[in-house]
Amino acid sequence: MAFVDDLGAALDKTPGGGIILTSLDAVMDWSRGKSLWMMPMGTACCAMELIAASFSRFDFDRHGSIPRPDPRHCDVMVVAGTITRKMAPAVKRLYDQMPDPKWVIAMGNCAVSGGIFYYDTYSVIRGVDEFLPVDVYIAGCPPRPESLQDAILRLREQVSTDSIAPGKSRALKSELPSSGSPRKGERDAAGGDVG
Amino acid sequence: MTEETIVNIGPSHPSTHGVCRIVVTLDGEVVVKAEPIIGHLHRGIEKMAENRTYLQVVPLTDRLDYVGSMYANWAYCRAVERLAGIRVPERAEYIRVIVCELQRIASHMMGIGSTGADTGAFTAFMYAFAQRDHVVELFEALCGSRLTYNYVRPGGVSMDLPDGWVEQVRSFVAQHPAAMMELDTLLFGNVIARARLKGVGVLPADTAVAWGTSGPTARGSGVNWDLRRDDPYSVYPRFDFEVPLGENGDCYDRARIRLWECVESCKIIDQALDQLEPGPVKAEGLPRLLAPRPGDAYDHIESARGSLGVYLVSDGSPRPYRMKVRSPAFCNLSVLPLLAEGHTLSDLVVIIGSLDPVFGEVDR
Amino acid sequence: MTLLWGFLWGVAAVATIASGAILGVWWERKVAARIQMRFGPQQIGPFGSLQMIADVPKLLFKEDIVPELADKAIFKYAPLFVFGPVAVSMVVIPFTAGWAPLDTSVGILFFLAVPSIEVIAILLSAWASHNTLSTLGGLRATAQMISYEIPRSLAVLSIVLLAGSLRPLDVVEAWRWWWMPLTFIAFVIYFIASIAEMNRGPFDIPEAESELVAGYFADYSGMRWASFMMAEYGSMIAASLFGAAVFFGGGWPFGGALGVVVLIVKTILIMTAIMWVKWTFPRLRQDQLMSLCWKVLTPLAIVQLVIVGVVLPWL
Amino acid sequence: MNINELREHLCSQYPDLCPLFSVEFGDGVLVIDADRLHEAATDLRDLGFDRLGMVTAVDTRDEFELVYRLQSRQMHAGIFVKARVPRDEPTIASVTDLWPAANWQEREVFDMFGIVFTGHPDLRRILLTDDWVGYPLRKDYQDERIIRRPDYI
Repeated sequence: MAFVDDLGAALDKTPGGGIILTSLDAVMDWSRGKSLWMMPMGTACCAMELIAASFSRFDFDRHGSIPRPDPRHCDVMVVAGTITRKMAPAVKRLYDQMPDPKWVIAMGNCAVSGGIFYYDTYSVIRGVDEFLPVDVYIAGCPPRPESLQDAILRLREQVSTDSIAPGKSRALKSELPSSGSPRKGERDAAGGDVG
Repeated sequence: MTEETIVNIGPSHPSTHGVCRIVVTLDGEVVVKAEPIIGHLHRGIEKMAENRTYLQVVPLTDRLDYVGSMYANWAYCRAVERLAGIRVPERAEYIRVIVCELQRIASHMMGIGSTGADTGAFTAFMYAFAQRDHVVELFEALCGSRLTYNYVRPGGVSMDLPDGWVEQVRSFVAQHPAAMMELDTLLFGNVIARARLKGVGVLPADTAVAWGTSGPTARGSGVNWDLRRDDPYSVYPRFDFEVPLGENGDCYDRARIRLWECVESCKIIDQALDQLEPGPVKAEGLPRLLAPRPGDAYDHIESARGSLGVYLVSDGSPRPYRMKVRSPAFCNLSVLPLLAEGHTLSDLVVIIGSLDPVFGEVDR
Repeated sequence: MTLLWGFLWGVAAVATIASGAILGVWWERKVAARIQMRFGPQQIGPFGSLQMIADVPKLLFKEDIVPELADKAIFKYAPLFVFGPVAVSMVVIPFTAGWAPLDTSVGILFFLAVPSIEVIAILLSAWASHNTLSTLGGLRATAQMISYEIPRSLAVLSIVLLAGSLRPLDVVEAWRWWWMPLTFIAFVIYFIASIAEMNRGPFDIPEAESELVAGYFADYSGMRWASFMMAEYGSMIAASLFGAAVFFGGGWPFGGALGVVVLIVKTILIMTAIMWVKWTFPRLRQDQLMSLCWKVLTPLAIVQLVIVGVVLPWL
Repeated sequence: MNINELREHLCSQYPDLCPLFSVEFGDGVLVIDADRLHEAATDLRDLGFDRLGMVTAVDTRDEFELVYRLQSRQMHAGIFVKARVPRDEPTIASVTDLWPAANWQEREVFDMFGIVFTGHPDLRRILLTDDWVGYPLRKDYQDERIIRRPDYI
């Protein structure tokens, strides 16, 4: 990412660089949005729906989104399933192995908040956002493949506002609505819910 | 003999079917030692059950074996029914048999498909999964969920069959054996697949028994043991079906038996639909809050992976004092080090796939 | 002047392979989807044919990861040497009767020999990654690619015997339709051995997705990884072109520009067959792969040579 | 084989195990002293219980009760074997040498309850991480990471 980062910063300072930057951003955001390759981090039940999503019936290849087993080739990590304390270091490590720019989709209640395993358990991490920056949350236990499809399209919308210049973000096309489940802070404020 | 290499497979690896780490010691490409390290999905369901009422535990059992949720539901409900002395209406028993046999098809499609994927025949996986999608849609019509059904409840099932469901099941069962024949030709008829699966990971029958394996893993070795026939429960004695057995106990037999079991399941579903009579689907006079008398009970059923048992201890309160799930996948996976020894890394992957572990159930 | 021409041909070859690879990936995704009862890419361009237009810039702008423990210089430049030989080997292909980019009297030998340099680059990249799975993949690839050279060359040799020349243009010129049944075994061997040479399914054991995750390029990201993919598709295109030229008479029955079109159609048919095989067959194991090469394909190729040798005096 | 036949069969073969036999919820149960467990298990295996279905433990707050579920393919019967070990020093003989199936299951019991199986070839934690403190399924297990569920009932 170093090269692109430097390029962004340099263009930003050049007179007239803003125009180049904007067109470059447009090309990059378009290509990134249309080719979101998934790192299937399926640990539990949601993994079945994650598999179903890229198979005959739902076929995510239509959106240019294919699952790749190797983190080095992926853009978006789909955390599908419960993350336990034993598993968390591996998930973090896989996330670190992915090249920038990268995004995370928390699929299912377990990855969002711990879900049904929120109470009484000693080994479950309550939400993957405790150690990963999550971009899109999908509620459901497990969510339908269509929800994952929706999440990919939402993520595409979110990617379309990125800029390579540090600290800049292009104007939001539309304010992203919350994707079904309240964010971590809101949930805690609301007093917690059980899956 | 070359210098030994240690290769770490997992915990997130395309072939481990979930989250299992296998530390493999390799001599060149040959596995000297394979040690599975499990527990990456250990969520403490047994501990959680101690702080929930008997009814609230049912959704937890869904998440045990997420490829075949109905089985854990049923095994748990049988244990509760035994503990609380509940008599289940006959229609509910038939519905349970029908949904569990459909679940067996769904689960085996995953098992056979992943055998295909492990050997590199990804298309076979797709074909198997298409069949699974049909079953999942039937279940969705039945109880509104694609994976975690929460359908079998203590005393019966949560609701009666929806209109037209029986016909949908009949049409599914009618086309399924033909689809299985197609899959058989596609995967097991292929000369490369035969070469990859035959003679790999041979599990002798006496080892299979001693290590506590069950289900297709044991039957692939020729162990003639199926709880549906040998320790009959529910209405299974009324059905006429065969238990397919393997001869060599290799990956080929283990994987192919699943295919024949699907065909047998279709037979059972057909008979069950014929015998299905109208009636209540839930036991009469069931209290809202079950509080069985103190004691312990164990019951087991034949799940897609083997004998799935639930052991419940009650202290008279509305919550289980202790719940233990005897998970077939856990026992089946424990033979992996024996099977993998002496085979290559490529075979190791196939052997894991042929044991068909589901880590929700292995780790609980 | 020669240098300039060489440079231009190089650019043209790279551009051909790059665009061919882009279309090839799309075609593969469509063929695979068709076989697997899916649709495949749909959204960008007609039938999703411009899907790779989105994928390539994305990969270009991806972070270029060089692992801490990797041998950095080798790790960075090995992908170039994977891609280079494939591009170079394409210059000797007779695109139509009487015209090849580079007309040389040992063209067939050149085509068979140059892509083999790729194996060194693969081994280097695998070793430089400092990753056990990569190293295993690299070693598997080396064994496989070196072994399959032999049946592949022997299969082409029967055509050379019939044509009496190593010059590709002579082969195309001398080609007669009844060579097809006569060298059918040779073509099958060439087809199988070429798939093995390009590490594609059912011979994709060096990059076996379910065993080694991605094999020798497991640690490459972004454009460096893309160059491995380009090399794979490049060698698929090169092998299909060469196979169409020497086993199916190039542009036969037409010459000139129409001949090029005919050659491309034949090439696409061979490529589709390669994809068909990949998406239908399971993967072989290492030892089975070797015994297929040495116990089946090599003797068969020799038998084919003998058949051609027996027939030759009567022609 | 029903439960009465099983009792007769057991009493005829091993009369010393006979008084320990009882029936609970339709299942045969043998309650055995912890130090005699291995001996009794050997007898039961010789009787024809060739499958060890389950090994688990229950924390009764005073002691640990170990529960073994045995099954016989020839007799088509199952039986429970129960043994009690004290909480302060929970030790019992391993049955891994009789049924290898006990290997992982005893590791799991060790992991969850801290019961030590003497003679086990490889007694390590299996489900939890190696550096885990405490034994979660004990009733007095304390962990600040557990959030207790509010009592709705």
